[in-house]
Amino acid sequence: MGIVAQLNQDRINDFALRVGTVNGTGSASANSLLLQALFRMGIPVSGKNVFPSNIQGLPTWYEIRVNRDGYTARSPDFALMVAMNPQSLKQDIAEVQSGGWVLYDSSKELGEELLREDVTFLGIPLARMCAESFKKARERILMKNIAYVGALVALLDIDMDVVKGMLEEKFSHKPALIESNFRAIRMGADYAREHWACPLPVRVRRMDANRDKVMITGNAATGLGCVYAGATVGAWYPITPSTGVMDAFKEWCERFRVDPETGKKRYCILQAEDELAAAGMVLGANWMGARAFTPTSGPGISLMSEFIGLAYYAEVPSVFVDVQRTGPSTGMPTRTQQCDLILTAYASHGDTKHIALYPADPKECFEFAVAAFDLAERFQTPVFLMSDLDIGMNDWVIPRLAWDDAYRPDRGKVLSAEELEKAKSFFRYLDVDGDGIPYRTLPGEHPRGAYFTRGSGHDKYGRYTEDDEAYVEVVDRIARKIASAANHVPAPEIHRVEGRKAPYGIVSLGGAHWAVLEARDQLLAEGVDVDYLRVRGFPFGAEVDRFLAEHETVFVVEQNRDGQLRMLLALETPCPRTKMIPVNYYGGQPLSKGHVLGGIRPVLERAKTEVAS
Amino acid sequence: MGIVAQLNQDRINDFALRVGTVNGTGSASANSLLLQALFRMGIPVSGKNVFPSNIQGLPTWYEIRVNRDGYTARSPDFALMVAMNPQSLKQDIAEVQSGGWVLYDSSKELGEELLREDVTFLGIPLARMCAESFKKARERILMKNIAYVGALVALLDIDMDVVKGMLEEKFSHKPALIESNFRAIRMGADYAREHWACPLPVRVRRMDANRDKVMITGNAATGLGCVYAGATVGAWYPITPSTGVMDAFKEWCERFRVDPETGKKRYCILQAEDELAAAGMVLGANWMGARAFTPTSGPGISLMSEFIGLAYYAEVPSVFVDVQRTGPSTGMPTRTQQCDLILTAYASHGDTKHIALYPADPKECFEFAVAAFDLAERFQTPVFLMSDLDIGMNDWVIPRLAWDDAYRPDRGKVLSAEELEKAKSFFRYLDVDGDGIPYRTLPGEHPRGAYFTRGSGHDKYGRYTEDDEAYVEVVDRIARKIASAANHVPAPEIHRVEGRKAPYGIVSLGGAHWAVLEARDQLLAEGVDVDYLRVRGFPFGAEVDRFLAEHETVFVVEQNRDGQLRMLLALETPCPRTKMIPVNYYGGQPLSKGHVLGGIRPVLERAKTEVAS
Amino acid sequence: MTYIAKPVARHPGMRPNALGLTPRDYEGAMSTLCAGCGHDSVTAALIQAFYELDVQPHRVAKLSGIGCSSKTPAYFVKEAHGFNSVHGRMPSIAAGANAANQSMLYVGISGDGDSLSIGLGQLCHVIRRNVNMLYVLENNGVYGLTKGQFSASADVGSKSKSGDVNRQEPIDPVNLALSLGATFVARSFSGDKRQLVPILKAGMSHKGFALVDVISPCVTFNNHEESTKSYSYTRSAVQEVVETDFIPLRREITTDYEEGGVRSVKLHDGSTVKLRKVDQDFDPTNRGGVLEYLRASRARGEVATGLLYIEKSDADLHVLENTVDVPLVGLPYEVLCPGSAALEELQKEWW
Amino acid sequence: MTYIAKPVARHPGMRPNALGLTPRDYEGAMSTLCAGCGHDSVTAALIQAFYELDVQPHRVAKLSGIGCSSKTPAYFVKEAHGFNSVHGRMPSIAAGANAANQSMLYVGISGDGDSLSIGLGQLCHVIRRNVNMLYVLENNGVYGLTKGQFSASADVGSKSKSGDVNRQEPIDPVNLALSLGATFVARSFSGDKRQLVPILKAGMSHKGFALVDVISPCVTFNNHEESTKSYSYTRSAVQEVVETDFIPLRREITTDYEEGGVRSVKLHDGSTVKLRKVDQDFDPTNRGGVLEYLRASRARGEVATGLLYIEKSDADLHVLENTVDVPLVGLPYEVLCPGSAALEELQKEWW
Ligand SMILES: Cc1ncc(C[n+]2csc(CCOP(=O)(O)OP(=O)(O)O)c2C)c(N)n1
Ligand SMILES: Cc1ncc(C[n+]2csc(CCOP(=O)(O)OP(=O)(O)O)c2C)c(N)n1
Ligand code: SF4
Ligand code: SF4
Ligand SMILES: [Mg+2]
Ligand SMILES: [Mg+2]
Repeated sequence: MGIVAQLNQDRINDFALRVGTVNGTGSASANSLLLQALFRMGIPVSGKNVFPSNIQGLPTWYEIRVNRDGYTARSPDFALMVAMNPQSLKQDIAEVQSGGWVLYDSSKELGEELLREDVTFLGIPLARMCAESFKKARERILMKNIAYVGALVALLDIDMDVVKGMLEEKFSHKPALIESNFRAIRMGADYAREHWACPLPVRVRRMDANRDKVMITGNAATGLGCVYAGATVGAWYPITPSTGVMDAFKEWCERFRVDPETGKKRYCILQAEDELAAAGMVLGANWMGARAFTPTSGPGISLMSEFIGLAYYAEVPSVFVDVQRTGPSTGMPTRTQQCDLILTAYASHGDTKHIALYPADPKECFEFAVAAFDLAERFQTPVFLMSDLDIGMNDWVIPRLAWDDAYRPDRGKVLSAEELEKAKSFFRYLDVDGDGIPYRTLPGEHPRGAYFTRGSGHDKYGRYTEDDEAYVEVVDRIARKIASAANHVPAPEIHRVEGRKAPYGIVSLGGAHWAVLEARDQLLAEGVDVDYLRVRGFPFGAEVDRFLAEHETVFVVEQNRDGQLRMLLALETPCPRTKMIPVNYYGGQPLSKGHVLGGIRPVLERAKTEVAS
Repeated sequence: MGIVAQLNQDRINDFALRVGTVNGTGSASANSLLLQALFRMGIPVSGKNVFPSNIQGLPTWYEIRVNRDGYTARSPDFALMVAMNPQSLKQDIAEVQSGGWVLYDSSKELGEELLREDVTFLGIPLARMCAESFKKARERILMKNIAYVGALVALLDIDMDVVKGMLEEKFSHKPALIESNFRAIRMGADYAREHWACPLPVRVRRMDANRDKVMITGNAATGLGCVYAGATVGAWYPITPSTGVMDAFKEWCERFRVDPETGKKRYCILQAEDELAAAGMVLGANWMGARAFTPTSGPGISLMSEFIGLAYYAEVPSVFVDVQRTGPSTGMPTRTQQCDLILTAYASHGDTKHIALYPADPKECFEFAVAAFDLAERFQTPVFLMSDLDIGMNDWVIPRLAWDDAYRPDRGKVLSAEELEKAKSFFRYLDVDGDGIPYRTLPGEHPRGAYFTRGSGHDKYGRYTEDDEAYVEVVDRIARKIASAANHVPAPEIHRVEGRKAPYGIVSLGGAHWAVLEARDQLLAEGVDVDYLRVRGFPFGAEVDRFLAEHETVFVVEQNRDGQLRMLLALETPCPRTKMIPVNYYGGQPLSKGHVLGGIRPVLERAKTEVAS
Repeated sequence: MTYIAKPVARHPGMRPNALGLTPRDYEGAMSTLCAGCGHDSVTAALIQAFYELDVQPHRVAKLSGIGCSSKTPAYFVKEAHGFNSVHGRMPSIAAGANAANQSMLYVGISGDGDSLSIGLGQLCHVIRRNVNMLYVLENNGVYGLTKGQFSASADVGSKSKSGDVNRQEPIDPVNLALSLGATFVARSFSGDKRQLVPILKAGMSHKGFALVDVISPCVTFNNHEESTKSYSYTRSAVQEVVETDFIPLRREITTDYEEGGVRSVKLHDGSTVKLRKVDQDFDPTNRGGVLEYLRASRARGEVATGLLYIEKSDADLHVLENTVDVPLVGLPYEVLCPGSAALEELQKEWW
Repeated sequence: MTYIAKPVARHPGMRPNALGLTPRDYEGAMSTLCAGCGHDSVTAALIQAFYELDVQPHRVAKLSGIGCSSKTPAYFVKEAHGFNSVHGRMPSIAAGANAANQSMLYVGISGDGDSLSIGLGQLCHVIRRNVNMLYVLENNGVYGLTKGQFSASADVGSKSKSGDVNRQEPIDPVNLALSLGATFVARSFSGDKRQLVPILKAGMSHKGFALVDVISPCVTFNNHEESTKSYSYTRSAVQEVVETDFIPLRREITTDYEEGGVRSVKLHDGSTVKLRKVDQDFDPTNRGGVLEYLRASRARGEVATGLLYIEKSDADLHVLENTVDVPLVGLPYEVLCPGSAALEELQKEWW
């Protein structure tokens, strides 16, 4: 069969595999062992965890893609399926590429109806083997996972020493586990070598692509960014997929922020009673002069809306991390989307507009987390760090993080006690410098610094007012202030076709970036001239306007139903909405090349035929 | 002085006056007495209450405009100022038109510094006169207000019999009050006649413009609309300026909905612990099949955001009345704005879009309230009735309300027990008819009608799902469903220049309507061809697209800072934002002609000069 | 009207109830909770209670917030209407639903996170409104679904799976409900079906708000020795202070009233709750006394269980609001709409 | 550092305090409340308390939600930093602020609507967190600012200006705070400055959360005879069960400890609260007893006032969270940022 033939040609460091298991059975650690091994072999690799909103017993999947060219966006073309879960066996077998392989537990016969002509079945009696070589029930379940890793080591030609090394590191404190785990690995590998021609045509080979790389989740990087930004107060209410941010902040703080003498904390994490309270705590702490933040997800942002409006109008710096998940409402808490763009841009009643940052990977989560605090204090307003489940919860291979020790927080215009002592007077909301940004003071510093923070109507002196002109003067200044932030949010990343003016442009953001890059390269290879701009901050700057103006046709690629980035571009740039063609995928999986091309190709075709006719 | 001369020409039934008093001193009833008298004299009239967010002791104003041509939008050109409040005397005197009159309490000398050359001061020793003719302290305060009404009766030539008649009606149950009040009226009137040439050139004269009119607030009309719509459950948390809606619902229900035998209620009003709870109660009651609603204002909508998303995704009918006030945050609770348009159109996280209705006066509040319930049940989704403080809390003269007894609620697709008995199966979210609207059932009706209402991912059968295609199928249908509502919301009101194609178009909504009408008539009179479309519902229909397309330049007139209607038009119609010129007033007062012309004129001038050059 | 659904299957030994239904007919979808989760036992007890009370499945309204506990309404009475709302806000949904249609049997399921953290305000107010419903709080001291953070009912000193130690005083829903004037307050243990079933039945029959705090261990995140919400601890420290027996109206045996140590409380619907006090100093009808008793037993490190307080209350939401006796949803539009003549009349006043 | 603001004016008879400030220096903007509003009396008592405690104005953080009561922070200590937040959510602002800077004196002002309806959840949780602050609940049984709807503390049977009758049981903040483990719980009456001032001072000096429920009549909407929140009723039914006297550290007279009927409680900062029990059966240090006593006095139609419960608590939010002793806002960035070397080191684990 053609396809089989194709797959049977060597495909080194260029394929995707999927592992189907039961959640809560320890397969997670086995899968990350696998991912890490490939990473340490220097191969560009990515892992995507597809898990249910449930704690134990339901089907869960883990996808790994290796790609020598560095394309690590999700790929749904699975050359190899590790089908360990009877519940999902049927679906899993159905989803493997024609010509591919299915590794399954042959302790139990495969039902006739499941068999496929065009794939190769590799049966290995894992349950039986583990039952024979391990005593404890729990151990037998866990080792089954390690054993399929072993089989893959052989099938894919993974470096056994690397695996052994990792086990030794991981269990350095309990050597017994090193032995048992490695026994399971070898058991799987040996069986594979004895029964099948190893390695398979699809396999890996050492590269040197990861020399300056690290592997980390976006949530861990965000939490670390908050530590490096000097945040001292974190308030939160647990919600998937944002929980990891505070877990990480806590972990790093325990390491870096505990007074060695007293063992006391140089930080305070408040688990609030709900998201409204978490937002209030963030405002209160920032009011006092601490850098405070709250990580949450869509439902939390909805609940925080009232407080967000207060922070906007009373000009209280505050950082909100929105790790987006599939909405609306409770939606699919363990699936990803970019669906809170409109909500966060204009959150709360009345006229508002908020600064937002759109990281594309954990590296930017770290960097933008720091930027978020600087922007929040400089502009005295809420700032949203817009991550998502894919970036936040999956392990990503990224360039090693760097830190400039010369960095000092941008606290914005804060008057010191000394300055207040010298000053004749202080008024909270005066536009002294003509840049729309007033001066603020920190409570307790100086009697002259006192002012009244309120969400009710106030004039530029901070006094309560119901006078139309006094009210208008303040809200107009705030509008100017936020508009000016466009020049301070991270500039867009732009990829242009060398030398030629491209008729097509793509605009995208966040985690969609990687699939867009891959799709664009393919289009370029096919001779289609297409430029690409990745928005990294809101409000948008002049470069975005220019890019939109420069191209006849612009594709806006994003992971939501209604084209929310496209909506923002229509509202905030001169570009007419009609010129921007929506390319939306919102099924909850990370974006893949196919989604992008699927949206772009038909338009290109039409263009061709129009030209032709 | 020229201007004085001008004012000294007769201005019958064409002027505005302002009364400045202290709130909590009973001036409100005096002012409504005045308004009602003018109304009963058959003169087109409007009253605007400008009050503080405070219970007693602060300056408050009441503005009345009479206009024989029926223009009753707010007019800030006060020919007559009734300055009864020492606190605001200075400002009040400053605000009267040059050539106008100031009626003040001369019990206390006017300070030299307050005097103005170009206005006529009419001093009347109200305090002293009341002290002489009334005993009780409270009475003296109250009667001072009635007495200035008396002076106005003489100065403006208001029909004394009409006033007497109203007092007789009002105090029919306590005749003593008729006497004392009428005494105060006469006292004021007599003093005026003795000391000044009455009536003034600015004065009123009987007309017959109000034969089929009534006078009522928007909140009262909305509450009545909910009664006529058959709403049985009202849940709310008090908030200015929406409180009157539930007060009215309660009042009408007590009159029309109490079982004569048992005295028990055929309705249930739940004063919730907060707006989140109020929204939940509305969802719960609608789920059971009752028509339920909640009135609130901006802050309440922010707090309800999470529930609104649940109602959208789980497709629970629900009616939210947003009586808008000046935002953001607490803002100015006693000032008006149209500032929740974006929030309500896309409320809650994830991809959402909601139906909204934009009444322009109490008549439409009544009619649209009924429509809101029909739309909510037909489309099984939240519907927002977007009123505002000006419409909701001020008295408006409107055509008498009519009711068609043939009306029956549109419950939408609700399966009866009989239908379920016959049906083979029932699935909650199936698009049986291909119109995007599924069938629903009411709890308790029939075992086969059972389904699970949830905000988490579900497939078209109502089953929990995390499958991308099953999820997408449902949210795509919901998007289609909401889009189709464009043909069912109230059609826009369109005013076209007869016979000629107008280069200019105005688009506006809600209470801004009246100032726009007046401004447009003036432009027409000046020979400027300008058409006008008033949006009455969201999502917008094809007529709106067409109107925007037909005009070279479109002015979008609205009462918010950011041009939220313009934003919605840019997002929901093919019209490029750049073609729509924003005309925004957001100081918190009702819109007046001047605001509209002030925004439009400069553009016309520019156009002229461009043509010239 | 009434519809008796046909039982899916007749199982030998499964005596059909008055409606001809077996426990099987009160089941729902298959549970997706962890093996051994206390919540599944509560579900089983609920199924038994519905069955024994001859409840018509489609007359049940089952509601919940968000959490592992809040998932359970999907696992019982598939023919009931379910509303899995948002986190912590189920009480308001229940209040609104009940206001619209008091003829349904309302059963709300919640967790300690859902009820005592994000939902605390709504819980307090639904108690105050005395909404006629059974409210089951499946209390495990943790946020199960979000993987084991402390809830507001976590004990001082208890360790989370991530190693943190809780230092904050727990909120005791029983104590809270009693101080807010709840008229039916019980505590039980998911593992004790014998005790739980009659309490649930009594709660379903009680007119007004009935709170049942069920200690329901989270085997995955909070089942270690030290946790007062663990199987081991509850088995040892749980003290049943009143044995509850429930006799539906039809089944009532009028003879054995007030026999030794037994106290009978006749409920609004005529059925009877019989309480046999294990500890004689305990009086489940004296609010102050109960609070005192509970404080003492807490001090002894005991967890008192049983139907701890009951007061025959008729003043539920509808009595407080003085609504008509028929469900509002049942009122025909004709009686709700005043019509054109009334509108004409009314508008005379707007002149 | 410390700044002593210059008093605006020296008034004969206004003895300056240790900072050289007179009560005048603790005033704020002119009140815009109704003439006779109880809230203004509470403001006056607060001003007196600040003055007597020699508080540095700019070291005070005054917070509130929304309502007439919540407006009052504008009317005292103009040199303090004020935060007039949103309705019912002040406790979370206070908790966050306190977490960031525990060196300020936190005074929160709220109303019964702000605290017991929309804010009930946050109030309960700020109590549980034991945030170190004085929380004054100006309790008038109505929503004043929105013109007189019933609040959750309205009495059964009380009539609103619009003629409605409340049927729901009131929530008693004192009772609630006691059952949630509050360590300082008092009730007073806005009209009784003699009683209120020492209680406010004690509350400011108490470490941990101090709740003072002040019955503060709304003359405009709820001052009629039947209302238990009216001047007339409180004057008659209010029973002072403990007389409170407060002695700041410096002023302490060590001799008269434990003299007849007086009980002294030494506070965290060394100052002393002296409680003279009017009713000998009353023990303000026995939580259970207090709850019992209050239930009984409520039954007698009495409103017990005074410092009803006090427990020397050190375990405020910062102790519970084990934070460093200096305010987090005072930590220099250098000690907060691990720096590049640590980042290098850390990332070895990400390999
Ligand atoms: C608004 C909102 N915030 C947070 C969450 C995340 N969340 C889901 S369940 C849960 C806690 C559940 O705890 P509990 O009620 O005790 O139920 P359990 O799982 O322990 O049975 C949380 C925080 C959510 N779904 N919605
Ligand atoms: C979110 C929100 N809902 C409603 C309101 C309207 N509102 C302002 S004050 C208030 C009640 C105040 O009552 P209380 O706290 O008792 O203060 P009081 O005026 O009685 O002193 C309400 C409902 C608001 N400002 N914000
Ligand atoms: S995590 Fe805990 S509460 Fe959730 S299902 Fe598992 S055992 Fe039950
Ligand atoms: S309305 Fe009541 S609470 Fe508000 S200021 Fe007036 S008296 Fe005080
Ligand atoms: Mg729990
Ligand atoms: Mg109040």
